[in-house]
Amino acid sequence: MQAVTTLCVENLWLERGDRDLCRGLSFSLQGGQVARIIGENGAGKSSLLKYLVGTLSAVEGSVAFNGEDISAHRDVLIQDLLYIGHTPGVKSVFTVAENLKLYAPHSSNQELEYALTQVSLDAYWDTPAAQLSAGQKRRVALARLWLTQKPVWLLDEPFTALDVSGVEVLEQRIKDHVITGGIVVLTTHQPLHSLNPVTIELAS
Amino acid sequence: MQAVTTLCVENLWLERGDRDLCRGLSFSLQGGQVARIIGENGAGKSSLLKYLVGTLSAVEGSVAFNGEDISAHRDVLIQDLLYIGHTPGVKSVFTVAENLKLYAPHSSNQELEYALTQVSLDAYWDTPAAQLSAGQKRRVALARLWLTQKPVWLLDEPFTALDVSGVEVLEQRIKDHVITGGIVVLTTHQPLHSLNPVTIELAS
Amino acid sequence: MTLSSFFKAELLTLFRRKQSIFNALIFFVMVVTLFPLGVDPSPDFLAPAAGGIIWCAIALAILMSVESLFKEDYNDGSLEQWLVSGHSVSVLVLLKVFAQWLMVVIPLVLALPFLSKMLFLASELIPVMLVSVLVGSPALFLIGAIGAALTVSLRGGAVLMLLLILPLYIPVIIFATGAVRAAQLEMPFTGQLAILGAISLLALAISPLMAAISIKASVS
Amino acid sequence: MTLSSFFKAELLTLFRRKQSIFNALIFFVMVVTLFPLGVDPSPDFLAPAAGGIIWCAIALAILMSVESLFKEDYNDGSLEQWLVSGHSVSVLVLLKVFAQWLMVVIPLVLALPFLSKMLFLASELIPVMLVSVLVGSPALFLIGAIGAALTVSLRGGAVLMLLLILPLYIPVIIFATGAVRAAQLEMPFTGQLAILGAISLLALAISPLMAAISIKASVS
Amino acid sequence: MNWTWFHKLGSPKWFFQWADRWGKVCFWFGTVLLIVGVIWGLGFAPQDYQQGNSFRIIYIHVPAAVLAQSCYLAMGIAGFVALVWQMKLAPVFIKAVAPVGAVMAFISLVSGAIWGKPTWGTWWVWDARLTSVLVLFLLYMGVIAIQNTLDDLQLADKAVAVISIVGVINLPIIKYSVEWWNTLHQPATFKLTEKPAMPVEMWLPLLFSALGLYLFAAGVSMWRMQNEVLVRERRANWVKEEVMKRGV
Amino acid sequence: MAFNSISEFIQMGNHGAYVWSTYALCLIVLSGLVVQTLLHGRKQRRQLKSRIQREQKS
Ligand code: HEM
Ligand SMILES: Nc1ncnc2c1ncn2[C@@H]1O[C@H](COP(=O)(O)OP(=O)(O)OP(=O)(O)O)[C@@H](O)[C@H]1O
Ligand SMILES: Nc1ncnc2c1ncn2[C@@H]1O[C@H](COP(=O)(O)OP(=O)(O)OP(=O)(O)O)[C@@H](O)[C@H]1O
Ligand SMILES: [Mg+2]
Ligand SMILES: [Mg+2]
Repeated sequence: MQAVTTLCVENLWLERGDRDLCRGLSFSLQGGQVARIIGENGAGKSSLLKYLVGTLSAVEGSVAFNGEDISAHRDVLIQDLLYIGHTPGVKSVFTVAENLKLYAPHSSNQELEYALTQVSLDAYWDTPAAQLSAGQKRRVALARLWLTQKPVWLLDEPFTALDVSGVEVLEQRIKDHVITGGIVVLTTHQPLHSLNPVTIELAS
Repeated sequence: MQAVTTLCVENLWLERGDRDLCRGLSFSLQGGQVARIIGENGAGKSSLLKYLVGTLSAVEGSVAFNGEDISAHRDVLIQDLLYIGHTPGVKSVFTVAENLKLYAPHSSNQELEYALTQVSLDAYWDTPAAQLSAGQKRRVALARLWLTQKPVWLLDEPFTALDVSGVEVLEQRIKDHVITGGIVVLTTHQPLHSLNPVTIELAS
Repeated sequence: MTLSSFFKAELLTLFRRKQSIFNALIFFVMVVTLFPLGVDPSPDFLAPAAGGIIWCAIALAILMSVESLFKEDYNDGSLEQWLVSGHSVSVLVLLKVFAQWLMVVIPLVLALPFLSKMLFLASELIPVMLVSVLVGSPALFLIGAIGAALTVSLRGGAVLMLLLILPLYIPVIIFATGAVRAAQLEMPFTGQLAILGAISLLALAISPLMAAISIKASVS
Repeated sequence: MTLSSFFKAELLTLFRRKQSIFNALIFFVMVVTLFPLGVDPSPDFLAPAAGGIIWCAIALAILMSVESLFKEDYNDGSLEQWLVSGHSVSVLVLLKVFAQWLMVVIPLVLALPFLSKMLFLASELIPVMLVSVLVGSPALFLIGAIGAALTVSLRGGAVLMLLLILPLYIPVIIFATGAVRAAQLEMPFTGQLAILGAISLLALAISPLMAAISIKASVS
Repeated sequence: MNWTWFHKLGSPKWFFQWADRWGKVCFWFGTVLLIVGVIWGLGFAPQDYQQGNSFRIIYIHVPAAVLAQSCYLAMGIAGFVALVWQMKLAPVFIKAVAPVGAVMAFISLVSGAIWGKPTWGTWWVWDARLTSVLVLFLLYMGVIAIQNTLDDLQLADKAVAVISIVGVINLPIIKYSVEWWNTLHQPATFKLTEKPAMPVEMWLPLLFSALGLYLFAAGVSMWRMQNEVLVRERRANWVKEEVMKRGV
Repeated sequence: MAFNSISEFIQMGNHGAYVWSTYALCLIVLSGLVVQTLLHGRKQRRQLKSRIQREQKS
């Protein structure tokens, strides 16, 4: 069996403009854990995720993935990572299926259909994403979670715009993922029902 | 004293593409009531609000505002209406204050400051909206609620991206508004805490 | 939202973003400098062609700056707010076009004398050129606004709209260059300018209404 | 996301949206038709100027089509996904530019013979024209891509960038029209074409890297 | 004034039945007139002293040119009606007439181009009239393409109405282009106020073929409108009856 | 008749090719319009009919 996936952040100091978002933040996650970043609006939750992904650089601090220091280059992490941000890259000119195929090119049509059924979009296979409702657009982005093999998921407010049953399905998917040894880092302002996350607090 | 504000919808039949969103829907609201439209993702909540606003036309049905039939022309309603949709018209090149001034040109700086304090954005007066977090952007749009005199509010998922204290403040503002005779129609997938709304159900 | 706050905001956006203003100006300067470089730098060639070259450059610059006039307002939800602002959408369109016109045409007009000189346009003709730009450019903006409004929500169909709007630029350019050419040949040119003005007035009457209808149809 | 799924998706977007492809084509056709109408329709004027007019039209059309190359990807979050795709951003940029080039230049090249005829360009010159477009246009796209990447998230500063990128277009146009003019005068023109090719190769080496750096800086 | 006819016309059902009768009449009467006019013009009208026999192209060129413009004008009016009175049939009319007009514009362009070769020595010049007719043709193509590509019917109808109205400005340009610019093209031979300069034997067949083409186009347009009405009103009971009644 | 013989009529004094090609083209285009109209109409009716039949069944 493969060694357990780990993701550790040491002594992180993030800054945006002149504002410190966090200073001396450390945490360490391992396969099987869901982490929830909490903090007010503007506390720096999205910024922290962006730092992990590597699009935002820190003043100070280091990240290690599977024991390897990746502060300078995220390449190793990125191979194993799925990130869904506030704007998740759903193309409005593409149909729902085309949007999925872009990110999961090796999936067969059955797999795509399975993923779409999970997010209750199976009737919208051929609908352009522009003609979907807010929640349905979000579901298109989230359908990728049923098609991916990557162990680390970083999800920025994945529950936004989802209805109650959507939230439930997504929580279930996250649970299934961590049971098989994955790591999920997410942010959300809504209460979680069936998940029991580690919390990472950003005080402002 | 002015007569009570009323908003009645009769026998509404909404269609999108070839899909019926609702058929034979009737409801009637009056000053002091909060109405919550409920339904799954894609049920047609936003579409219903758009119909009320007048940007979407119905196959059949009528709306009356203060007893007057306004199915053909929304002018009377629009004079008294504030609508905040999924994309609330916050300009990213403008600073927070400029964004507010655009929609509330007659407000004094004190009033603007008061509104911004309510949504905890007083420190961001001069920050371009592009540099705000998701929840802060939403707050910019919502600050208009503290500057308006309009009796009817149509709010499409106003709680999205707000943190817990933001939700509380907004619920309080909505309560204050209906107490003074206003009508609020809103959609949300999150549970409400201090509001006790009439529900309008869209079954799909 | 009042009309004046709206207009101020429009000017401010243009000022902040500068993109569309400068794009138009740069485009204009580029066309005018490319021609001598790419075709023939001799005064014999340039002087008679100057009026035409400059007007083509202006038309293209304006086209480029109006093409996505409403795009951002559509994306950030402002167009929806226009519809619930209680103001006539036509008036808002008109104000927006007017703001754009001000911010784009003023720099063009300021640059015009220099660029005309660069193309060896006779000095006496520069006033005619200026007047033709001032009188004719509103038509280009207004016609372009219809196209922009129609294309704002369309995918695929958008191209067609442009295709439909562009031919309408041709008469404006023909009359404008006609005026300059007539002045060059020392013939009367007020007729052409009057027709230009008439086209602009007609566009002023029709375009905001048409654009408003298109916007209402696009936002839903 | 694999490189091939990415490339296919790029082609599909262009095909679906058609806007940038057709805009370029229409722009091209418009410039070419406006000139005879606006300046002078006689073959004596048009024939010698044809090469220059067509190249200016092509440069403007390409400029217009690359100007907002990354805008939409930025707005819908796709650029962010590029960064976490595990692929080199330079390669993605290159593929995107290549897709755009294919979809814009092929229609232009197809339209070229007709439009050349309309401007009374001698038939012998059309192959030279075609070769110059095929060899020179990649440089315009690649240089434009740097500008587009720099401007994608900037407000205000964007203009300066454009201003810096545009002058780089001028050498390309000078050599391209130089080649056509040389061929017109029955002089050797392979030298110019070789220089054009060299510029394109240089751009090919530098531009994706520069664009990738700009994109990484813009997305945060 | 009695407006009932106007409102009746607005009713798809009434229109359908009306067009069922008159469409055929227009079409056949028009075809016969057109054939008579063309044969008369080709075989019996005297030769033109300047242009020789190539002038015989006029018997299709001018009717087609006139019709191309009339169709667009009609579309412009329909566009206005569609936007102002929201009459259901107006967009149907635009959609039906656009291809007919496009065909007419095409014929006038091609016949003009062919005619140009022997008379001006060239197929095409960048002349204002020629260009504006080309623009007219492009406008038609645009309208057709919009109707075919936009799946949002309401938006497509609005867009087409807008384009129809705005494009009308092209018509005076076509009309007066020969007077405003000194062009190669012939100035008007028919004016309402004056007697034509042509001999009667020459213009009478022209009148026949023009009238014939008008009626032909009217007939075809009515059929096209009928088709469109059926599709749009597919939910109405009378359409169901109508469709089931006729075996296809 | 403005011509003395059929061959003269066909030739039209060297302009025959122009005149006849114009009219031939015209005939093709106009009949094409009519045929397209009729065929399209028939196709739409057929589709409508099958649609209505499907609806009545279900
Ligand atoms: C592609 C080329 C041509 C186009 C697009 C074109 C278009 C037109 C148009 C739009 C009209 C106006 C009909 C009206 O409103 O009264 C017209 C009329 C006419 N055209 Fe052409 N034309 C072309 C070539 C020619 C040529 C080559 C000739 C002959 C030398 C010619 C002779 C005439 C004549 C005699 C009329 C009738 C004038 C009148 O009664 O108004 N046309 N053509
Ligand atoms: N622009 C559009 N064009 C065509 N159909 C659309 C468009 N927008 C939405 N729809 C369709 O209309 C239906 C209702 O959409 P609407 O946005 O009203 O849903 P909603 O109830 O607000 O959903 P959500 O909870 O996701 O916001 C959906 O099935 C959607 O596919
Ligand atoms: N592009 C940017 N440029 C400069 N500052 C920014 C930018 N984006 C965000 N900020 C600032 O960084 C801080 C943190 O933003 P971030 O988006 O990380 O917050 P968040 O915790 O995700 O909030 P939310 O709950 O609203 O999503 C905020 O104070 C914001 O003003
Ligand atoms: Mg956030
Ligand atoms: Mg919604």
